[in-house]
Amino acid sequence: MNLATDRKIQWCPGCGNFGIYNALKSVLEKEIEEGSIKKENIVLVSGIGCYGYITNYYHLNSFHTIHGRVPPLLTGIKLANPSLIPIGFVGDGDAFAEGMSHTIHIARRNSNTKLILHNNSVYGLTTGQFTPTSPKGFKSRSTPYGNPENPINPITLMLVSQATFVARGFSGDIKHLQYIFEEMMKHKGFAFVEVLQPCVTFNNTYQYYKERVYKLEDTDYKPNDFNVALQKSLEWGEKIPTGIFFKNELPTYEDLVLKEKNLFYERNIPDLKDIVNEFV
Amino acid sequence: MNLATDRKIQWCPGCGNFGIYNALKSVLEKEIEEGSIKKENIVLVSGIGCYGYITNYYHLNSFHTIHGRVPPLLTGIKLANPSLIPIGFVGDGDAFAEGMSHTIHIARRNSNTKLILHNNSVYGLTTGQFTPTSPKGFKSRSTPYGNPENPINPITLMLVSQATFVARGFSGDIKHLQYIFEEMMKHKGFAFVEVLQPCVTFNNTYQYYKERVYKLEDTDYKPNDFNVALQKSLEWGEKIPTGIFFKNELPTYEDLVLKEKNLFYERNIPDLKDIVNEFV
Amino acid sequence: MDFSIFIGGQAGEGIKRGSMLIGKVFNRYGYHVFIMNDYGSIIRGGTDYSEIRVSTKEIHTSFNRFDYMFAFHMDVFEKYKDKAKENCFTLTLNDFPYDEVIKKADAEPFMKPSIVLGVLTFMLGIPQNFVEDVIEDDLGKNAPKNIELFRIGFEYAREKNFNNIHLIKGEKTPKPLLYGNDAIGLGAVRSGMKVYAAYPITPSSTLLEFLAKNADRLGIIALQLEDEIAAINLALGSAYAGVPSMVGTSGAGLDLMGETISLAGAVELPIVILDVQRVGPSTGAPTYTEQSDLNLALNIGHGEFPRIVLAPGDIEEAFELTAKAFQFALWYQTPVIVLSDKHISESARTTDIPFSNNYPLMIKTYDKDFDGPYHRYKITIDGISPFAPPGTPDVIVHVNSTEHTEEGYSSSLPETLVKMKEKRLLKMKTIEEDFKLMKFINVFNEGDVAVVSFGSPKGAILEAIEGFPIKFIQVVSLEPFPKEAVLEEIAHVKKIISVEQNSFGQFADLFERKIGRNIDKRVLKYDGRPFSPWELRSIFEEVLK
Amino acid sequence: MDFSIFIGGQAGEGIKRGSMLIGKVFNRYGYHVFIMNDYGSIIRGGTDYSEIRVSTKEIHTSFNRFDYMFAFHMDVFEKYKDKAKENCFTLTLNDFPYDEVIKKADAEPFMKPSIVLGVLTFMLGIPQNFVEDVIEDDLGKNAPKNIELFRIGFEYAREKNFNNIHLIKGEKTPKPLLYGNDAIGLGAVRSGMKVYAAYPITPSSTLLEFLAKNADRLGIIALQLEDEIAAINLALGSAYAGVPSMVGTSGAGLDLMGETISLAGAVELPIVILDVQRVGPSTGAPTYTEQSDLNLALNIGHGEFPRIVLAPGDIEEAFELTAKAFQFALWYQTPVIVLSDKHISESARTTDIPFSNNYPLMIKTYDKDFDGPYHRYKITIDGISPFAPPGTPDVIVHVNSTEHTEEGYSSSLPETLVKMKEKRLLKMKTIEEDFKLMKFINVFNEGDVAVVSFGSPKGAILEAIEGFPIKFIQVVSLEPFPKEAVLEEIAHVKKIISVEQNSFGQFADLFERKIGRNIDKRVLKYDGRPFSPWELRSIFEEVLK
Ligand SMILES: Cc1ncc(C[n+]2csc(CCOP(=O)(O)OP(=O)(O)O)c2C)c(N)n1
Ligand SMILES: Cc1ncc(C[n+]2csc(CCOP(=O)(O)OP(=O)(O)O)c2C)c(N)n1
Ligand code: SF4
Ligand code: SF4
Ligand SMILES: [Mg+2]
Ligand SMILES: [Mg+2]
Repeated sequence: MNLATDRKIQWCPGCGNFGIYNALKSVLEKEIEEGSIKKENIVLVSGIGCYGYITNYYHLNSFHTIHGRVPPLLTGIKLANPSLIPIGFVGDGDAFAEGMSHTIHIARRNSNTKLILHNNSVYGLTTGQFTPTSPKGFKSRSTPYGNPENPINPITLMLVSQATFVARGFSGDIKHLQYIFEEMMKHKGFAFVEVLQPCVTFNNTYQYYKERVYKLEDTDYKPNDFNVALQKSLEWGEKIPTGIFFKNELPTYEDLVLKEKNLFYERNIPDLKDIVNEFV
Repeated sequence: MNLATDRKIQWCPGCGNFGIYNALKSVLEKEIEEGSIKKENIVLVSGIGCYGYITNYYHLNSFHTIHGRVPPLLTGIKLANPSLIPIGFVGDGDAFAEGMSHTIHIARRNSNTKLILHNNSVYGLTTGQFTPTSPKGFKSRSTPYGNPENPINPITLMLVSQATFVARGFSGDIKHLQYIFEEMMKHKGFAFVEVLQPCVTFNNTYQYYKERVYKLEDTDYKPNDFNVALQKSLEWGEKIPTGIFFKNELPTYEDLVLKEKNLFYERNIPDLKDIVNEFV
Repeated sequence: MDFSIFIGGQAGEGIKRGSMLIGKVFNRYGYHVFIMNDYGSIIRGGTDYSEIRVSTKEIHTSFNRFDYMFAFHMDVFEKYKDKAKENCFTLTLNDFPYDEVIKKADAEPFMKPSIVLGVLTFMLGIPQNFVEDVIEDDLGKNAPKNIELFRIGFEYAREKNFNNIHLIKGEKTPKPLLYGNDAIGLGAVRSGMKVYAAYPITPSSTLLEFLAKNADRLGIIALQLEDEIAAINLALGSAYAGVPSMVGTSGAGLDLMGETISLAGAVELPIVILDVQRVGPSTGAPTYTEQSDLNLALNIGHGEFPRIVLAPGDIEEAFELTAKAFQFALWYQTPVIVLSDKHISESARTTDIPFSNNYPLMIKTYDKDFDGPYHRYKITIDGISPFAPPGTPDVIVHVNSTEHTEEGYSSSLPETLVKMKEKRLLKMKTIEEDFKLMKFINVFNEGDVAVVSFGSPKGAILEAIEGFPIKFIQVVSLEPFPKEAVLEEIAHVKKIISVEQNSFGQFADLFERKIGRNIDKRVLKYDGRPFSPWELRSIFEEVLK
Repeated sequence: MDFSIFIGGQAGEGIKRGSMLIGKVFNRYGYHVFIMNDYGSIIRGGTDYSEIRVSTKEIHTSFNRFDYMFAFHMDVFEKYKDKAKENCFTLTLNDFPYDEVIKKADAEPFMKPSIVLGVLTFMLGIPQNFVEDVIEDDLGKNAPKNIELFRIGFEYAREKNFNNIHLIKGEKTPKPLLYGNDAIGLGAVRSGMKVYAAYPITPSSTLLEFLAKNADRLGIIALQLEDEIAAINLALGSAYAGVPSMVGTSGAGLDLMGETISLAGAVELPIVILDVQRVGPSTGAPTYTEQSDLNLALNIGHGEFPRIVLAPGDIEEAFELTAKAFQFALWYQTPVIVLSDKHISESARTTDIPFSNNYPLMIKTYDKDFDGPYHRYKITIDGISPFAPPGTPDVIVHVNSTEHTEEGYSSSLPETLVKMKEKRLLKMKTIEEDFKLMKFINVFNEGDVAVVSFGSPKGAILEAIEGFPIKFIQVVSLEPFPKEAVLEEIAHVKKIISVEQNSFGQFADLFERKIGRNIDKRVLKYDGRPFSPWELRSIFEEVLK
């Protein structure tokens, strides 16, 4: 099983997107091979950004959509056919600038979908402007004298938005990333994974992260307490935690909304007689 | 000094908007009378919703704008002329559905403006659908069998979005609301005030809140610790805290962006010669 | 027999609900009914009214002159009293203590219309128990209190010796008395819609409510999202997964959907977009009617892609065209916009709706043997590629908003751009040719003056031309424009009058540029209130002179 | 003398920056220069190239056939080698070890163009020290390394005994070599813009970067917001507060601004909206050029309101029209859309820009004695109400997106609706009449065949008609459309050819419906690459036959 397509991958050599691509690729290949998921049921959705071309490189169903609108597409796909497994890719600009609202709303709905954040803290594709996750003071093409805004913390934000699976990985640690993606695939409900992704061209954080990241799994941290997770999420500086911050199973949006309906398979059309009679 | 206009106020009798309107009115009247602010410098901005008509009822500059877009207008006004004091009114639909993204971004920018949330947990003007602050299970016109979504908590969300003044009032307690508005007016930076606002027609929470609200100012709570505030913000149930959750002074967006420029008064037009020469 | 009843009051006084009840009584009593609701964009304190028009013959719109006026407040009466016909019966707060009666009966203000129904029942000599049965049927647990009020009204009228006639039971068999939005919803469901996504906005919200309430029995879901952009993207996700989907909104919301409409056109996915027009620009007058989004519907979304724009002229067409919109969206795999307006969507009418019609959804399905390996954007002779939803074994569906190869991979090579643009042009050509065969116009009456229009003015025009040598050509499909069909119809026509509800004459402009012939007289109305038949009639009379 | 240099490579190899450096050399050496950048929407791995066209006479666009080709990779050379002229000099990776040289010199890949410059300098016989001065001047701290590379190139060419001529110093005095986006920014600043708000999107982002970088010396602010909706609403807030404001975007972003454009029209506030068009629909081909947002610009925003749409045809006009856009926005208090495209905005040209021109911003100011108490929407004879910003003593400014009274209070009374709609119609009439006097067309040459066009094809058309009896009419204002001026110009014309860069013929359609005369031949191009003069020339030749 090789999910790669024949398209030439066009990210800059060394780009953090490769790590994300490869980690997910091997996890999906394994799961398909083992038969735990059917290849045709996976649906990849990406927005616009460097990372967005990722859907060109997997031989899997995909929807390379517009900038910022990945979350509602994911939910729409899942509602239409609950057998499908929608996995979204978003950039930090995509997720927290153009698409901020959707990212929060899909979380609080606990839509049974997965969202992978390629967080390079920069707009890669538009060649290097600051994003909502860029540090204050960050010099970028649109802030040559420094970013005046306070960055958001994706993990904290997703926690208070009630995502039921919240994790962070580092694209420089593919093994750990695979572990996180495996857990993500297992989760029922909305799963959010932030990946710290160096952009070698516009924001090369490789060394920075390498020196700071540690794994929650290497500590006695337990990802089952919201308040603890919330506090943990605020840790950012000399040490940067990666791993699973929080995990919880709750009814999904699709369960609550569909109530056992299967819109894809149940195509019978009501004859409307009853309902029409009520209008007489 | 009476800031009322000759327009007939058209909210339902008993609507919580009256409390907000009156509390702010008396605070502004007092400040204008005392000379601490100039009447012509106040600019009220409201979105679309029942509450939005509020700008018709104050004899003050106003911009009754479209649904969801109050925050960027506020920032635009403040940047253009820092003498102005922009005060925004938003509904819960306005602030957290259509305008979710802007509400978060204005907070993290610490734009030196004020935002008052009329939180009735319902779309009033469109006659009673659920909003992002409606409780799960809430029966509304668009969710006759119950709201499937988990409500957001405006205070928590504004805290993690780094608003520098975060408070909650209850429109049934005008005195306390006046106190909060007075503090809001004093704050330099982004000030967010949630007002619990019963909608007598579609979501009459008057009794509910009356039985539960208490004032942080009556306890030994100190609004100067972010972590404490964050924990406090999660309290919601038998007891509902009102008052000032958090307050902090930090450089504002306008300070950082304008760097002493005054775009309104400095209208000289550069002759461009220098800059053009660089292109030769 | 054709009379109009006015009930006016504030919001909260049950005007809309009450007019429906009264309408139901007349419907079951064998009459045609049309109900128009005039209300403000505030919850209380307004001066709302409904007109319930009742007739032995088929009626198409509200009349806007009244035979009976009931007003729970004097301001609403003052505002509209000049619309009373000469012998209009009036019963206002000045004549009758509505509030006291409600208080005494320990009833709610929104039940006031039942008092009115009592008065009317006496004055028209309708059997009391017939009406009480309707109330019983319609109001469920609220029925007893309303019947009490009904009787008070009835008794009061008897005591006061109000004029009374004996309205005999009409011959019409009762038909569904439907709001336009209900009809749209039913049309969508009838043709297979499974997902409806929206953000509340007047005058489209009642559709969301109707569908949400009936979702389970209709086998659909109807969802409110965080904004219009989320709504249309969710719907597009469902469409991609192979489930027919629709969004509904009004002008401001349509604006916000533009980027995704362009997306749908580019990725070639079916989606139906309902725009219930109201008075613009911007927030404008949200509860009043206008037809000013035509240009927008024809041009929304950047870049170039195929689209279809349909405009129903009445509630019956609202059902049918919505159903057809799904057929077109699926077959042509492109966005279809349905333009309704407040006067269609929030008015109710006794309507013959072809509920039993089938609107089979056909989509060009993928056939491995014939098509070879699956390519989402396979070039075909009609520009339409085979469709397969994700989940199909052995098929990979790459959908792509960037310009793409036939397989759906990103490419901006000049030859890819040209190829895919020409594919979409070809699809447009296919749509145009197909639409020529369908002749999307309705023609009524004959004459050498022609009235041309689209959408909700249809009703008033139909009544206004009665007995005049005027031909009425209603254009139903705005894009593609039924040029040939219109040309044929106007070949022998001497004068053309256009009628539309906006200030620019958007339809007249479209007509002129598509048909190449000038409109002789443009009738424009832009006060937010629907055309009245008599108003139009006198304009037509003038032209005929 | 008119030749074109091709430098191709991957992103990261300094193609764009290097072409600017080379352009600068020729500019200072007394030649006209035009630079066109062709690059993909990926950061690395693409096959980007720039054309630097150099000429003794004024040139208007890229030529798209090359006299010199330098390629750092073979794939980019293979892709474009058929565009080599007959005796084209080529130096590719096969002939020259670009990478090794960089490595050896311990330089960066983005400095490769300096090697090219060395080769060119030798071959054209330009004084070495002249070029080194330019490098020194242009590259600051990077200059030494680049000069080193430059010398390596020079020496290599000498060693290899490359053909060499002696290009004498040209007579033209050096002019600013500006990108279109720079010109737009300077035009905006020249006429008083103080706030620029945007969300990054190709090909408009370079304007944000240019303005952000120079904000302090220009006395402005240039901000990146969370999305296009925030950008335009922020700008509108500033406009309300009395400060001239602008937003810039491309098609997809324009879609998102529709609701606020309608708002600006309704509340009557000045705002300039720049749309730098690229290949649509949807994401399309983001780094390539197209003119497919014309219909959108003319119709975006629901409901009806006055708007102005202007399209510059080259970089000089980009400056001037942006400046004028502010004058119109402020005077008429309504949105003005400037339609640029990638070929204008991201190309550079030695341009005569009237930097010293004044574009005074006039706004109808409020005069208490004359106007009485301040009413934001006062009815006046030209539809334009006096403007006062908040902060004005004794003045209350009520701006309102719902339909409003003259004071700015919400009202949906029929008479208010009619009054305010007619106020805005009157304003449109005023704009139309004023624009008639300004004749927004440019006419070049004479002949009984006319070419009509708008926007960036101007350059290629100008070169293509040289010596032909063809009149070229460039339409500069699309809304209002300069009907009278065009009619006058085509009165004696026998044949009309339209030229535009899209697949629908949007401009041709607009022309036909405004002018009432059919276009005889529509030239459409939609492969994302700009028109070449010779390509158009042979089409025109065909028509003349
Ligand atoms: C509506 C809209 N606005 C702007 C853009 C331009 N755009 C394309 S990619 C991008 C930013 C991408 O940044 P991010 O999401 O962080 O992804 P990255 O490139 O860093 O991987 C932007 C702003 C767009 N495509 N659509
Ligand atoms: C773009 C857009 N979408 C939808 C609407 C319709 N709309 C008007 S008010 C409103 C909801 C108002 O709710 P909220 O903000 O909570 O204010 P409230 O009426 O409860 O005071 C909506 C959805 C609109 N005006 N504009
Ligand atoms: S620009 Fe940055 S994010 Fe984009 S491909 Fe290159 S390294 Fe990766
Ligand atoms: S509907 Fe609710 S929010 Fe609106 S005016 Fe009435 S009580 Fe107030
Ligand atoms: Mg990024
Ligand atoms: Mg609300």
